[in-house]
Amino acid sequence: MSDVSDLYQEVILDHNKQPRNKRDVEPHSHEADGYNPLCGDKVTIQVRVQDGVIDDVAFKGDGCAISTASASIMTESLRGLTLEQARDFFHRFHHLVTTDDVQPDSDMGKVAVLAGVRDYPMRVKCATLAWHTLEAALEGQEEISTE
Amino acid sequence: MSDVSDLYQEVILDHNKQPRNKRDVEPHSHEADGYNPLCGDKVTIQVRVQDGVIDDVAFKGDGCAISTASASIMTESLRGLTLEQARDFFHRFHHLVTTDDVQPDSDMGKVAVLAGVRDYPMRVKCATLAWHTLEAALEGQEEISTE
Amino acid sequence: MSAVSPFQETTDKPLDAEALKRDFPILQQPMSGKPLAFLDSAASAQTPERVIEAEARVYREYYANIHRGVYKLSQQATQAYEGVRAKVRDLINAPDEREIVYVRGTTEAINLVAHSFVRPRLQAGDEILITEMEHHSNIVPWQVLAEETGAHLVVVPIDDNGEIDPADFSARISERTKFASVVHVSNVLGTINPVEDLTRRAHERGVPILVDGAQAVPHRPVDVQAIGCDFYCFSAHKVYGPSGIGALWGRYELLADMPPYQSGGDMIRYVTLAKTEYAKPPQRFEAGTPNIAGVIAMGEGIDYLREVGPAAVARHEQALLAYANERLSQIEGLRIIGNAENKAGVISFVIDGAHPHDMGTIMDQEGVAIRAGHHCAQPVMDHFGLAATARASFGLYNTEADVDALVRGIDKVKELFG
Amino acid sequence: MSAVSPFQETTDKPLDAEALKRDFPILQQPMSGKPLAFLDSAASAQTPERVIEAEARVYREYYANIHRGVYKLSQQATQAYEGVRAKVRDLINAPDEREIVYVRGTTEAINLVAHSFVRPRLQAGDEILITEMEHHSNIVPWQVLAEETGAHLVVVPIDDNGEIDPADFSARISERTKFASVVHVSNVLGTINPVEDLTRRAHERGVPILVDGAQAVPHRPVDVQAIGCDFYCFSAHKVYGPSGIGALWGRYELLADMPPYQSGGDMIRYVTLAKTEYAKPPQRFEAGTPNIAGVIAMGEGIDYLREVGPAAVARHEQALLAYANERLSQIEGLRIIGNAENKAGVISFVIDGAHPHDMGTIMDQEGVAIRAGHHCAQPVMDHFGLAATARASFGLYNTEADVDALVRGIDKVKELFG
Ligand SMILES: Cc1ncc(COP(=O)(O)O)c(C=O)c1O
Ligand SMILES: Cc1ncc(COP(=O)(O)O)c(C=O)c1O
Repeated sequence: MSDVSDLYQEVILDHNKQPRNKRDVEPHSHEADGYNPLCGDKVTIQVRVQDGVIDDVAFKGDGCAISTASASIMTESLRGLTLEQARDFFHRFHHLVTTDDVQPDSDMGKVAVLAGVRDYPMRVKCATLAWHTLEAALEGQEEISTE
Repeated sequence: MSDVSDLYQEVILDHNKQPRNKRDVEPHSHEADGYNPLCGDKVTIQVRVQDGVIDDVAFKGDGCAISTASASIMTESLRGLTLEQARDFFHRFHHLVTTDDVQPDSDMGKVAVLAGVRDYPMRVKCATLAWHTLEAALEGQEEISTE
Repeated sequence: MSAVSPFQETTDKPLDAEALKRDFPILQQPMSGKPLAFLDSAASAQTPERVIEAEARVYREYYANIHRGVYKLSQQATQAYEGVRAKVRDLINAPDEREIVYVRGTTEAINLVAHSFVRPRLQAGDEILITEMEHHSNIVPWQVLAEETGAHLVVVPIDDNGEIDPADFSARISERTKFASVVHVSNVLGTINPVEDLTRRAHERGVPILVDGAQAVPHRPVDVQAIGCDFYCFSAHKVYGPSGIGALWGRYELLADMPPYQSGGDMIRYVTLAKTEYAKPPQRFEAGTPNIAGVIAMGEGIDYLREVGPAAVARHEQALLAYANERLSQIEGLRIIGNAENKAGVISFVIDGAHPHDMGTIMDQEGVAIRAGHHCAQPVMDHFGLAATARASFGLYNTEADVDALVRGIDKVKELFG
Repeated sequence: MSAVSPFQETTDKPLDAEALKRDFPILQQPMSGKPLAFLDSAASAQTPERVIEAEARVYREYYANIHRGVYKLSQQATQAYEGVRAKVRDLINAPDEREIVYVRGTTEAINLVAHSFVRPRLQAGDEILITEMEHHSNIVPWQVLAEETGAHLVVVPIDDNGEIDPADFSARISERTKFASVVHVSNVLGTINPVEDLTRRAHERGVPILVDGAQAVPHRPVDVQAIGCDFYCFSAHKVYGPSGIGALWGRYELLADMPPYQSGGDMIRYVTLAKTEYAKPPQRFEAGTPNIAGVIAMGEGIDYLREVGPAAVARHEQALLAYANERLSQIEGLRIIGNAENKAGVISFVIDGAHPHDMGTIMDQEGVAIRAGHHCAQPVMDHFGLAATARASFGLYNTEADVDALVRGIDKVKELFG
């Protein structure tokens, strides 16, 4: 088992302390609430999609460092992507945080710091909550939970 | 553990094959049905009590050799006893079939052959079904079960 | 915890029961000074050492309450516990592991379906269809439900061989039939019901059906998708696993629509004092701390059975049944109850002049463990006008020597009661 | 199976937790390369080797299905299984062993009482009284019942120390209150409720009461006759026993009047297809093959606890609590949730800037197992405006060294999140 500081890297601690894009998106085209019943973490994701491209995305909610940092980094990573690209990004992210020995793709940027969570299976849901919620928002579901 | 022929003594096999007093008591003053839900054995006991003395007692029903012989021997043993004496007899019988190393009292007669059942705890209820039912009949309960 | 078994049952090699018997410590003990011939696996099978060890290992190495712990012990216990769903899924060829609900056993599974699936669909005058050969656990829950709701129990009778007529099953389905529940293999008669056919007949009329697999899963390959039924269940203690655990399989879309059964921790999504949201299946049906070590040990029992191979077990038990039939049919005054054409390794019998209870006691002294009684199936007893039968039933560890011991025991009974 | 313990708790000698710890194989393992400080016994206690062995011995030496077998294995298993009722009776000083019903755990016990005792007595508009500090298993069953029947849940609030006011409890009892159900010891706040007093208050108004003893039985002497309540329940997995089993105690005259809960084999007296008669308590409430080995191992866990002595355990855990309070109160930014005057060995806490989940993961790396989350008591979380807390809880094997490890873990958390 890796050292805990592999999980709680500087970037994560920083995004936890000073989350980016923790605000409303006004006006927004999509919105969903996410909930992790195991730990009580809650997140709301709002997105504005224009011409098939993510124009703005932000989050609100309370959660642990992993879920807060993951949401914060996600909002930074997805701006300007097409829906198709965003979905693809999510799937590669999901693969990265659940599969041993997978290397992050070069275009994944800061998101790569979350790879350490795969050594902590109980925490994977913390890392993916915001992403699942985003997917739900884009698909028009109102609420998602990571049971 | 004793040999099985200590349990299935001649007397028991004989009473099983040719049960005594397997009939109605007409008229009777008391009656009760007994049932052992674990093995399906059923017994009906009818008694005629006159002036506080058991004038006649008989049984009907289906059961294993132990319960049939026990009922048969019981009907033979109780005739002429006062209710008090019958109850006392039952308690001594119960003690005999449930307690190691107890010797039968000299007045217990054939009933003593049932002592072997104490080495077979699952069969004690077979041996006592008729007696419990008799007690219920005398106390005016209608049905008794040896769960 | 052991990995999912890599075993694929591709050969038709007979199993070596003598060798398998050595996997079971209890079967090495003498009984009444004689080798133990354990012929009561239909009541509960014995447990191989590796299952006993698997359960002990949980407590020695990675026990903790599951689901909500972030520390490693809890994580490991949770993974092992959840991992058994895939084992159950594979054992009965269910489509999806989320369809596997852990229950105490077959009885609880049926109660769960009665409460959460059938009850909300039932109105006064509706009907529930069962057969005359059901175990009490597939009778009483429906009686209770019928009494509560004003519904009726409709019963498909058995014939004197112990079989039901599928056409008669169809004929008893009415407009008001809301559910059918039938046993796969009878625990008294050994009858193997044509559950694929019965399911088709029920579905033709839009009637959902549960199959009670308590006596099937330990003894033959089971494929719920081939059967086509809606619910299927079994108990681990008959599948070389521990007592107190079992599984219910149900179609996901049905489970997803069902209200919870028991309620408490772990089956909820969110609780306020005003309102509660429920979790998805299977968690919705698993309130409270479950039998964690029992589930994991059930998985080990399943691995064991799959490694031996359910088809090999079926062939082995069929051969034993044929041998036992041959030997018992030569005994004067002995009558076998249940002569279905398609029959599993369960033989009920009676002997003139000897009550089954006495037979049980006498056989025990000969080292032969059989069951005597109504086998929790009084309606079958009533059909044959009996209060009780003696019953010998086989597991993968039984041998012809066990049948020989049974016959010697019967001789002893006849000596005393002949 | 071991005989009923001859132990009488007559001394006030402190227990030797360091020595007791050696009875638990899992506590000998390092965790993340450090000695394991297991501080999650409120979720589930660890299991001593003798309990693990007792369960294994059942399967190795005398396993068989119970009640209906006439052969010796079944007889022996039945006696061992039934014998545990007296152990439970003695542990909680119940009057009669026939009042002890085996259940999966506390959750099932409460569901059983809700279904079989309260439900038949409940009309639309009636009220059920609970407190704000209940575990979900003592909330959701009542919500479900209320929804089904049109009854209402009335909740006695807690104050910011985590206590309820007995006078307020009384004030919330109305003409329509049909049942009260309260926790003996809170699993989040540690609050020990004055259950004798609450019972007296409920009974004054003719309201029957259940006490949820899940967090009490493992940690202090319990006397249901002194409490005076009508039902009491606990889970074996918190009492150094196996998972998947527990006990409900109820007054015999109440149990005798209650309809069954689950139905199937063993809870009936006679079954025909037309009608079924039920067995007497406790069998009436134990349908199907139970967790036989689990019951027997629960008995061994009870023996273990009684030999150590519940009063000695209570004193030991009080001392640990005092020590932990002292050490934690010196940590800046740490807030303890739950400051009842009468408090058991459970400490919930939060730390500024650090989420409990992250604390749990970091502590785990330090070999410290604590729980983080809502602890199945979301209403308590809501009261304090929290989504989660970290919780350390004690068992008889915990030492001051475990508390020291906890403090070191918290230091590590503050290092990262400070
Ligand atoms: C106070 C309390 N009540 C009830 C329960 C539920 O017990 P179980 O999960 O064993 O059914 C718990 C266990 O966490 C508890 O702490
Ligand atoms: C056909 C059948 N159904 C149901 C059951 C009940 O199973 P359990 O007692 O494990 O709940 C049995 C067990 O005897 C059985 O043989």
